[in-house]
Amino acid sequence: MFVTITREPIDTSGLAGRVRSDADGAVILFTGVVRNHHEGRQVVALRYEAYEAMASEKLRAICASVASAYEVTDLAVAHRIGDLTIGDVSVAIAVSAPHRDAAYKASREVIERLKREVPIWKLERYADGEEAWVKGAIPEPG
Amino acid sequence: MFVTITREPIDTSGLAGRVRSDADGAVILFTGVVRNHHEGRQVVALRYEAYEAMASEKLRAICASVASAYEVTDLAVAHRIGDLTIGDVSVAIAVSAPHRDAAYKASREVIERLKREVPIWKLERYADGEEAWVKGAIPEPG
Amino acid sequence: MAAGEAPGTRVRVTSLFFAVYRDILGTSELEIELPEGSNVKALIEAVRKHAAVDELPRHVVVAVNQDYASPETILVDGDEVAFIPPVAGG
Amino acid sequence: MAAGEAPGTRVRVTSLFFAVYRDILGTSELEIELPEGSNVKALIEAVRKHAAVDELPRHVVVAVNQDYASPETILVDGDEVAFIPPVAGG
Repeated sequence: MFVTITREPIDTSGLAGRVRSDADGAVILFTGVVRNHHEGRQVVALRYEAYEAMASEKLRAICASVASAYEVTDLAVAHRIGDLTIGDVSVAIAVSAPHRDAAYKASREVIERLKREVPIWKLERYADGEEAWVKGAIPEPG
Repeated sequence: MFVTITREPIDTSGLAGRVRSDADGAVILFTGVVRNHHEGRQVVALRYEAYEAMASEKLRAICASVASAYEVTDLAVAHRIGDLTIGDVSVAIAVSAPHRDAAYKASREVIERLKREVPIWKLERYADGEEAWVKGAIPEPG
Repeated sequence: MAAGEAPGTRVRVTSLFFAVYRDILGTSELEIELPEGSNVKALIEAVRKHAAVDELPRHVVVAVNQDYASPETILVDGDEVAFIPPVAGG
Repeated sequence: MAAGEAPGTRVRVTSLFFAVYRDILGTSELEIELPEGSNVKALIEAVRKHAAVDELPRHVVVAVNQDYASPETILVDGDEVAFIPPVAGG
């Protein structure tokens, strides 16, 4: 299991490579990417901020919980913070499993729980020069 | 949209890079990998065979159908044929979408339909020297 | 060969065999002639007779010119008929 | 500071503010002293009074020492209490 909150660009291939073993038939790599629109407004850049120590710990707890719920071999999650631009990978989740059904379900559960539970915030910068913190989800203790 | 049946190793990063656009918030890369076991037997290698022209055409039809059913931006699929060894990527499916829900659903549907509809076969080679065609799925016209 | 020719006209189709069907037939391809108006079902029966031992399953799925086709599909001269064993891609 | 000391003993906790809460409070961190036995709810009220204008929502989620904690959680000296705005990772 590997979890990182990082200011550096995420090496998605490296992340996927970390999780595969010879017993695995499926590896799923989910990448969240900075897109140029949100709720009808044109976005030009983002800043992510995290309560880093807790975010890492929460991500590890989510991975452990998901690993115990599904027949997966390994998980790796990287979340980038700091200033990102359109097309940058903000989050990457790699999951390996003997069979694909578990890999899909585990991948999906990690990203859904990450978005509900992990203390990370997103400041959007718009084409018109304004900026705003994205209205997020009331955090749910996992 | 990009589809290939190839004898060369699959460039998974390249495949994922093909599908992303600035409007996308999610890219999912599914990779099917040759694993070292199947139904309790130790597998040492695989050979994939395809009815190549029809397989390409079927994959294109599946991608078009999935693209029209979900809000996805683009899809790319590569299936390798020939002799593969443990850890080799046999199939890779990249899907991009503005939102992750569509990306997950589309990715899953492509691999499920690929396994039911596309004329590809798999010969397993076991540790004891035997080999056998994997019992597959009665193909369903898509 | 155009339709409407004299009785006795035959059509020639190419049958392709993959994977376990190639092993059963001992070949990847057969050229088979059938009476004009023959359907897929008739071709499958002709192929069964060709095999030393008929190990083809009761229901054989075929594709005519790369599209899955029903047993009732009428074959025309030059058709490519692929015998498709249960598929196992991915 | 050990429990059971004389009345009037106070606990000192570090409050952390992130994202929109930092904007509201105008700072990322406050050291706040409270009477011993105070709970999270009391800390939140103290923080509300600190803000020039109380723009914190009615319900504020906090984490005590990096675990989400209920308003009834009793604070002890040295606790780190993070005020967690609605999260938006991913």
